[in-house]
Amino acid sequence: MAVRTKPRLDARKLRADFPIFEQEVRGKPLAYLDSAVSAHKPRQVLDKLRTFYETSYANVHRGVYTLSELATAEYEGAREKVARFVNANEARELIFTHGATESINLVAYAWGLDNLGPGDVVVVTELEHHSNFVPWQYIAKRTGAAFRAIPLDDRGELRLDTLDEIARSGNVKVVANNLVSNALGTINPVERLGAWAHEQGAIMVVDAAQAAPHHAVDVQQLDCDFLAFSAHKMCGPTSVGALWGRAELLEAMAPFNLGGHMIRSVKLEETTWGQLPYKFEAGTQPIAEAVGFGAAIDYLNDVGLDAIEDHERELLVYALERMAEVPGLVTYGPAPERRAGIISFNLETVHPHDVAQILDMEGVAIRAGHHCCQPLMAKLGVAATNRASFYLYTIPEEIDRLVEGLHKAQKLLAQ
Amino acid sequence: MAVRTKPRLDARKLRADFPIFEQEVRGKPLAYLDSAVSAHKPRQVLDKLRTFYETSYANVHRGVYTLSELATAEYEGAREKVARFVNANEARELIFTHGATESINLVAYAWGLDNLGPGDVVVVTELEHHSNFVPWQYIAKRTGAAFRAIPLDDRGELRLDTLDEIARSGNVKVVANNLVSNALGTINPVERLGAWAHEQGAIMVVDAAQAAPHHAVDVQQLDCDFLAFSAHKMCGPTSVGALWGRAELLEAMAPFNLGGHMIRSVKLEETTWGQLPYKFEAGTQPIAEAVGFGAAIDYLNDVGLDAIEDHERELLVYALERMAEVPGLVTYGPAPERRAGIISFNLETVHPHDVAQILDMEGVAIRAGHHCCQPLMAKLGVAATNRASFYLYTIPEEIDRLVEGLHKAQKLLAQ
Amino acid sequence: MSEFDQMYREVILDHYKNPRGHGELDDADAHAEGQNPLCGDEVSIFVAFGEDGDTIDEVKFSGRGCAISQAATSMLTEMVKGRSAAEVAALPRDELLDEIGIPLTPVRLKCALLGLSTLKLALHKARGTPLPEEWAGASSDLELK
Amino acid sequence: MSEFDQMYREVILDHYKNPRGHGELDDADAHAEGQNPLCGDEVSIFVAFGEDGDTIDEVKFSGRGCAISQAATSMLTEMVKGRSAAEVAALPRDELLDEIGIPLTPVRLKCALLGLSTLKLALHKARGTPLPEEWAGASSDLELK
Ligand SMILES: Cc1ncc(COP(=O)(O)O)c(C=O)c1O
Ligand SMILES: Cc1ncc(COP(=O)(O)O)c(C=O)c1O
Repeated sequence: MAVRTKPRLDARKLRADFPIFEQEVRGKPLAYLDSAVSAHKPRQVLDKLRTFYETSYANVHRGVYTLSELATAEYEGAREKVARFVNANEARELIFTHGATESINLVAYAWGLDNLGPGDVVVVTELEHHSNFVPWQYIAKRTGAAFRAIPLDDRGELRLDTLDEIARSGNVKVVANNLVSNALGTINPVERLGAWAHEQGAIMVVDAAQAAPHHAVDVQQLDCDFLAFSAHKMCGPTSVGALWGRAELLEAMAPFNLGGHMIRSVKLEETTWGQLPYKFEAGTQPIAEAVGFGAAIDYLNDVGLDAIEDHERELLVYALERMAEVPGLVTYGPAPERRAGIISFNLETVHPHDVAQILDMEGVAIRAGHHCCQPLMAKLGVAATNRASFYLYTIPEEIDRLVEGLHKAQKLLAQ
Repeated sequence: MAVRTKPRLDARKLRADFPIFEQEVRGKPLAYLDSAVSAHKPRQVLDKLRTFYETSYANVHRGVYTLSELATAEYEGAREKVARFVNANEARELIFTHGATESINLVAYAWGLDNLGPGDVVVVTELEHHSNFVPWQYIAKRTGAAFRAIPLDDRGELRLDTLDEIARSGNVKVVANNLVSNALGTINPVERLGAWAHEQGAIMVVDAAQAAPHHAVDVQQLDCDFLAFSAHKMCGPTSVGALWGRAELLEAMAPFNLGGHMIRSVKLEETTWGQLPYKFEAGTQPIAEAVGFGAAIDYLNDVGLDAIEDHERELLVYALERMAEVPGLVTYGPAPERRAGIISFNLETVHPHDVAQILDMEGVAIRAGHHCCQPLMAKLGVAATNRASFYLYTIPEEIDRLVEGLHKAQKLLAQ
Repeated sequence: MSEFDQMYREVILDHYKNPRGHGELDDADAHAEGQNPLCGDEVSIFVAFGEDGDTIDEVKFSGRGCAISQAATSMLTEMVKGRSAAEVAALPRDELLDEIGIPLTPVRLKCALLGLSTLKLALHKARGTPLPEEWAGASSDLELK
Repeated sequence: MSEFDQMYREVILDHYKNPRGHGELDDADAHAEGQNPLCGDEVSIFVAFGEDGDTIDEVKFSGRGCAISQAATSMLTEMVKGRSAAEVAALPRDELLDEIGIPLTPVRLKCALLGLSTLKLALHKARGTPLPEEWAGASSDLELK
């Protein structure tokens, strides 16, 4: 057997897999620094999508005929890949959804409506994306449960010292947290929160939308109960994502969406549910999208998750260093060791929209806004931040162009 | 202006747009007679998907930068196409969902949870697809409302004579019906049911999953309140569909999925909802899929919905005639005038699985099963039927091959 | 041999057209009903034990189904007669599949195994033993009556 | 002229850096707050009417926003002073957009129109008239306080 040295990735080479970089934006090569919101797609994934539609497409699990068998095999093959990617015990614990948001709503509705009530407490954090905040707030309200958010301190860190008080305030039934913050890049102490959740008899729901694309996720090791993520952030198609859940919990739960394919028997008097994972996949599934998701997983596995993580960390360190040169620039978030390749920042007295606009004129795409994290913005005392985020195809030159653009914005608009 | 003669379609020519027909199945050309479950995709749609990912992909509504603006324009452009396709008053009444099933669940949950209770009656029909049956049954149960199904007579026709009795049994709040039955092809008297629903003060929910691909649908003319359909049955991608709803109703409703993008402001104490249609599009939307849906609408409009309908009716008449030659063959469903291009049938003493299997060996793909219509199957007194269904690319030779295969199945397996 | 002849080979057709063990037992020692949710097919299995309360003395089935499921169940009744309930409750599915001897896609596999899973369910119910892991998935497809 | 210079042309930068009408009015006859949910920007508009109760005598704004929204709101205050409330409540948005005079993408359009929609909201509230159809969509973006 060959000895494997620590794998590194060659971003410049990988970049050639991504057709989007072949075009220019406003006459300049595209510097795409918004991968946290969505990643671009390699040819391998686009080819798979196309070939699937051209040669193997049919509805799955429904036909006796060859095409349907082919499609089903592809779809279920993708399920196995995605399940293995997060180290699930069994493929039937892996439910295809339309994205992380839907995955979380599934748990909030299907588990929450039947298991929450007055006296119960649902706990999120002030660092959550709205998609792991609002569903819980909403279902808590519908069921009469209390809704609490673990506060952040001034540096944007979770105040775990508040846990005891929260535990005393009622029966903690749900703890929901993102593994990586999309706004600050923080890698959160999910295992610790999970252990606390289990002490309280609560379920631990992990939003891995921002983690799964960037480092290896292992549901056994996290010891969580549910885990949600989206394909589009990991080089896969839009409109597909996954929910991993413990089989016992999934089996005991009511379904979420109802309809074709998730039933065992339908009668006017009573309907009974199908087995896992179909019970949670009502209607025609995201068939081609799941197949594309599988191809994206293959792609990421080929590159290597560890290599991706290392690459992003190098870029992060470099970017933080270079950005420190820009006068009046403030960055938010933790030290690089505890952080994914995401930098939120503001230029003093220059509005993020203007920063992003000026950068766009240079062909540099970053995001400006609240990043679906209004509670965090309130804590930071800002309406919005700029955010640059990196992925496997990001090269240092893109960071150089970001920094140049920031100087320009500074010069033009700072008051 | 040129005088337009009644448009006809040339199925043989259109067929060349569909790469799936370039391959053989089991050494024979593919005869795909299962379009009611899902349609194949023309090159125009596949090209659009690919080009979009390669040149204009980004998350929508979120970025100030060029790619995001491009993607948003494509996505919203698709919304306008789909809205116009069903003659919506305004594009904001058209919500992109992940399919007809989710569209119906959205209404059942978001409208139903707040507007249904004991004493209320939710009315479906015995002819519904599970996707327009089970969500209503489930939400009725959760809210304490009664659940009723308009029964079918022996010929599979809705027994509208039962409406008075149903109206007397409580406050009818919802009437849900499919415009075209996926199992029998019946074109249902939706306008009539809608008028009755409105007399009762109920909302009329139309499942157009099977209608939209095959004939022109006009929400103004149908005078319904909600209309659900899926792209994948109309030459579009999987994982996207639409819900059209009256703006007043949508505005007054709670949201369904919660998360990023559907909010106005998120605070620990309270969250407020964004405007239509975003309020109902939580999380990252089915971006590329919606764009592909738009391309599919363009394709169908180019061919012409009336031409599609006429073509299917011709095939239907031909197929019914030819199938009458097969000994022991029973067909279900109404006369061709009131029927889409769908034929459910059984061969006496030969099980549908065996029929479909034997046909598959001849390269002919039909469906065998309960078609997600167990209540109807119970009424017909069968466990399953065979179903052949047609679309714009179907040619008479495929029907000839179907009939040959049926003779073969008959010979081999009839007892 | 064509794929066609392979799938509907003589012995399958024979079992389908002349099913062995077709019928019901009034005083069955073990009984279960199974359903294939894809096509709505149903099968009922009835078992009578010998004096030792373990040997399968008689096994009958009724219900409706495709040629594959009917033939497979018919073959199954021949296979298990005279064997111990404990043994049959743990019967490897390949033993039945080898007997059937035709290539089966995943969908058709469900048809072929409907009888066997229902039989196992009946035996486990009668003996009060839990269903083995291997059948956990399949069993939830079965209507437990 | 480069796209860049076009977008941030002199007059925009001038209004941004030296906003006219910046401030608040204590006894405003009309007042509203608006928010752009995309970036969380907020603007408050204050209007004082003349003795006829219709002429806009004074208009002020406060809040935070990008250069486009700040400059647009600043220009707006200059545009509407001395005009009748009824007229401004129905002001075609193109009148403001022409004044701004730069190409705007849909996202930036929201920035540019935030001040105007908030002003209209304030006027309609003060006059007790319903918001015109055209603003139905936009208005639901505004926090009604
Ligand atoms: C009449 C009818 N309603 C609803 C559906 C559900 O559509 P989907 O599976 O795309 O959600 C279908 C298709 O399966 C259908 O034929
Ligand atoms: C941390 C986090 N959670 C949840 C989501 C929601 O994911 P999606 O929009 O794909 O449903 C996102 C991405 O927007 C995210 O970054």
